[in-house]
Amino acid sequence: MVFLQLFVNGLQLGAIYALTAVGFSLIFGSTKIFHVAHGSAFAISGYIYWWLASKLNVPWPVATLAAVVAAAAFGLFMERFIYRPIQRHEASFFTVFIAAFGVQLFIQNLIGTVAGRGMETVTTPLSRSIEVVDGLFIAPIAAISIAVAILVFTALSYFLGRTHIGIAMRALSENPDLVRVFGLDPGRVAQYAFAIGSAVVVPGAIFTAMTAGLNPAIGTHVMLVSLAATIVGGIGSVRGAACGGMLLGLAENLAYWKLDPQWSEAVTFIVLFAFIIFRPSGFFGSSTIAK
Amino acid sequence: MTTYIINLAILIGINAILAVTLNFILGYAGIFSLAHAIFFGIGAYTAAIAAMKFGADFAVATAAGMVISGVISLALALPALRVRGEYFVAASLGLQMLAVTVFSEWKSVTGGIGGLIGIPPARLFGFDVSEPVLFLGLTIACLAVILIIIRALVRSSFGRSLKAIRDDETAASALGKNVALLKTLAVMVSSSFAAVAGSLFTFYLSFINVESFVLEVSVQIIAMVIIGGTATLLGPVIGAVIVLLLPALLTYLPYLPPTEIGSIQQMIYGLAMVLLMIFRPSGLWGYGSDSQKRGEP
Amino acid sequence: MLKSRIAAAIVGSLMCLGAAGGASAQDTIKIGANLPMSGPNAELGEIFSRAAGVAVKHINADKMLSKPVELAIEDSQATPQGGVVAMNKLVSVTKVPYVLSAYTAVSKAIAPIGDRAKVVSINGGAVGPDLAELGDYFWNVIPLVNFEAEVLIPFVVKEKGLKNIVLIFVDDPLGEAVQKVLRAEVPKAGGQLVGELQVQRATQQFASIAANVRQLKPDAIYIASFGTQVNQIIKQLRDNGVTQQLMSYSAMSTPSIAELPEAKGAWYTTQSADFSASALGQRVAKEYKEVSGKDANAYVANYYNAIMVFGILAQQLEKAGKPITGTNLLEQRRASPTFELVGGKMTFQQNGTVSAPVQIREIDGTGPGKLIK
Amino acid sequence: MSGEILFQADNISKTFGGLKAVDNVSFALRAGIVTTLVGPNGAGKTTLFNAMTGHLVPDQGAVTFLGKSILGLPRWKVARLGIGRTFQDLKLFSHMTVLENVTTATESGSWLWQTGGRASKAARIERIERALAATQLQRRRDTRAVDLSYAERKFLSIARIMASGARLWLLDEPASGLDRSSYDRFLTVLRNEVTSGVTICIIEHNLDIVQSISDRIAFLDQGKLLAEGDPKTILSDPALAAIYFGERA
Repeated sequence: MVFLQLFVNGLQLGAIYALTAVGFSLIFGSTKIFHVAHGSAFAISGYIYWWLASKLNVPWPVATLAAVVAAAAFGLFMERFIYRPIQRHEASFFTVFIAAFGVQLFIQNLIGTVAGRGMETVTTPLSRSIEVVDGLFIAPIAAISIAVAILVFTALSYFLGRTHIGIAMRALSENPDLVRVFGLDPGRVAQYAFAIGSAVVVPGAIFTAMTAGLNPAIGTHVMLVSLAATIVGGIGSVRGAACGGMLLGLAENLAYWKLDPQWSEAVTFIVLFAFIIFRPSGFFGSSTIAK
Repeated sequence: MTTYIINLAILIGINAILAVTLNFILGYAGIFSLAHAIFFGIGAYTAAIAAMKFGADFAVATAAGMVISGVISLALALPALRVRGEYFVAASLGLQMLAVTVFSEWKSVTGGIGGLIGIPPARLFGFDVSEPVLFLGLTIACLAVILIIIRALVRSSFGRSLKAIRDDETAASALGKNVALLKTLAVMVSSSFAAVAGSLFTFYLSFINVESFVLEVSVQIIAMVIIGGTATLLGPVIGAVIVLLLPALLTYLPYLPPTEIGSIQQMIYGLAMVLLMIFRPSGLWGYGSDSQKRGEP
Repeated sequence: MLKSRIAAAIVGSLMCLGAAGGASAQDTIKIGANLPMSGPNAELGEIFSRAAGVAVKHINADKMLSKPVELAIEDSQATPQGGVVAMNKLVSVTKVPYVLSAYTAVSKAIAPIGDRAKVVSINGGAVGPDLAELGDYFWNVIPLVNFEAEVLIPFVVKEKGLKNIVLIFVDDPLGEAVQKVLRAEVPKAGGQLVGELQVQRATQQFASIAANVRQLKPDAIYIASFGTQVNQIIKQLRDNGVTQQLMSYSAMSTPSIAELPEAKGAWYTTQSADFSASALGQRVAKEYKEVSGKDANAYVANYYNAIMVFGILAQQLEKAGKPITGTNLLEQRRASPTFELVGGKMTFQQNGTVSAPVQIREIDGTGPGKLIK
Repeated sequence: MSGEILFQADNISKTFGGLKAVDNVSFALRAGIVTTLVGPNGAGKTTLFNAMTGHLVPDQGAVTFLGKSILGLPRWKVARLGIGRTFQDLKLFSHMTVLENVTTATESGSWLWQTGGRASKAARIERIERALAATQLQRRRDTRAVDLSYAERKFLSIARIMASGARLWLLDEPASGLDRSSYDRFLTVLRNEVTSGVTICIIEHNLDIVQSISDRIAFLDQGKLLAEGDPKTILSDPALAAIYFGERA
């Protein structure tokens, strides 16, 4: 029964991880930009939602919409005003990395100054779990987050599989020249990637705000996990990132079954390390970058 | 006042060693490690234990740290041989996180988050060098020696081979270069010199705990290298000076609301990073703004 | 040439470091505060510095000293290195005789510096027991956690009859200290420590910890962590079907926990910081609310008291015509170890720790919550 | 004009996901001559090179150099045996100077220093200077490879293989895109090398180049070796010409 409980918890957390990882993976896949400031999009949208929903009591759909807009706007801003200028000089991988990290640092402290440095939660009955079978507690939000995750992924894979721009994005991750064939300039595609990739973190952010709670530093942790999930799933593969996030969420929680709690975080990165050594291409990734 | 400057200078020196050693693999061998703080830590812990348990001399403690760090660095070399680019970055990240867990859980050795307290003052060949001025001298000496060695290495055939691998691994191997061995050697050299910084840090603070060897530290070291300029000898040193001096200077900003001062400093620091990368991506000491693909994974 | 300009800039900035140091005017008495002002632990740093600010205001308003007191705040970022840099600056640039400290790891790192420079560091936030052994110049104005647990456990086990206790503790000196105390106290009180769950500082997900807690079927859960993690533990325990009594030490006295609905009914210990009891207390509580908009809690009392201890000692030194140095402050404290502060009388022991009356409160959503013992 | 057999491939095959890139090819390279691999795009010429230099391991077949099997050896070992190659996309060390590019080619030792002491050092320097002189890159020795002209880059890749002291050169379209004069220079360089005992195998499209340098021609199409022989017979074979110019017979 414990196992089942941990499994359910794992699914819930995994859904959130998957939702954040997918954004990172989408952006990286189609722009080859290692967007370490991805966590900031998460933090920003989470705090926007919290501020609107629990401070100003705005109805949740409006708050959610605002959060989506904020996240997308942040993504576009990064692409347009940070990454593009840097890449004008054939920037090295780490130039981008440091710039993104600088942004992350800025946002984190800005949030701290504006919203305070404590933990903020959006109180909702949804996060209260009910004993469905004896010993097995499930919160409505668990079901909701899993459902939403599935929804987002179906929408996303439709978008990537059917729409013109979506196909272009996939093409871009295969090889940039292909996109010109589509008569699209990579810049546009990149903007879409950033807008959409950043927007999909919103559900994860909101669910986190309702369950674990937000704090200004949350972006870093999110970034680490989505990075790990992306690698485990295979860089550039949305499906992979989703499974990767799920796997990490499950691993982190199932670790409690036999291991002492303090090792659960490490498990994530053991999984990551193992994957890189033994299966660099991840679940679905094409091992182009891996040697 | 002078003591403050001296103390700051010591910290800068220690970080400069870290930046220079990281630059050796990052700038010259194209190995992008997010795990440099691990070897800083291993050096620090080894030196601390050597000094506390066996009353070891600075030189001995440092040597011990270098050896152990060099051996453990094989864990980093392994992924460096299997994968490249973002994959390796992620691998080193994973390693960094694991190391932090080990540092904080292996309490019998590292003292966990409580850390190791009461590390004896540094002695070198029987002389007490814990006096700030003397210790600064020691730090600068270490930095100088490491700079000289790295300069020699970079200009040697070894250095050329590394650069060749950085620029094109396939061509390098087609010219008979044993890429695996070369990379492993590079990582070992870099890691064992990083341990020197760790040893200095230990004797300087006389208290260490895991918080000084976490991911943020690794990132800060990278920042030093990139801001200073990769694959240049002095770039990383400049980077270290700037990265440590900037916050120190910011603390002199007048009229900041006291409760916000920390955040505002951090914001300015973050902003500075971004602007530098936008307007001088090749680093302050790098080759002007000419396009350099070096560092591209 | 850019490179030369960089070099020039660096030299210049070093000089201005020097200048700024030299310029530190002596028409005020400067005392230092080495607190986490940025990063995940900054919420507490904010509380600490504001409380200290109130005390400084009082000292100056009441003309306790010949010159006005000025508080120099440095950011320790709650890390040893940050703390050491800040401490060095306070000691050798700002040249303060007295420094506020917080956080066990930081305190451990800065204590040697204070000891060498004969500068008093006083801690009002960290409660790790090993802070009692950091030398003459390191004082604690907060009762260390062992005092608190020794009061709470008998109350819970004997009076409330909650026999089976589960401990959730963070893997740092504080958590381990609590673990040690509970292992001793719980059986002594006739209870049983049915589970010990260790968590990492970085951990943010506790749903599965909750699952384990439920398995252990305790009567009460003791939470030994600090910062936002305490909030997360409380919320996620409640969210995940843990209905038993929650309890902790003074870390539970942050406003964000007071506002956390899930925390309602939780018990926590703190040295008696009953602001309503004395006129002084009321004055502090009122003015703190003005600057922060929040209700005063135990930490406010601690850091207010920390500054007040300085004020009183410095006053006595001035009367005696002695200069205000760390050494003299230490002497003076040993000469007159008892102070009238927020929360009543407080007496320093020889090792620089205080024994203050400890009280138990229950969180009821209104500031520090209601006093239950 | 047929020296001892230097390199031998015995019915090697390589398939990529169903597609047979090299299909059961056998052929030999004789010392001291220029053998050219010709054939339409996708004939498997480069794949064959990769199989010969250990850049990929054939699914089946044997590869021997000087009578010893080199099958499955890591690239760097193959290279140290004396098989050097150039690449279609040159693969220069872009951020290193011309001199560094050539120098590092002479240094295959993996240690912090090069073994062999003074004598070998002198020999290396001599090789470096010879390579620079032959390719007329002395004046550019301190220029970074990225900053060279196209022709200069081509010559640098030749200088590199020359300095490496390989005795069998596999050149992947080395002359493509060269203007007349530099192309002539290029031919003389090769000729001199051959006379000084180097064996060369070239992938080339341009038929008059093929004509002017080849001693032997191997014709590949769709991974199969259709014919091997002296230039006249091969180039005058109408069937092959037909295939080469794309009208499938």
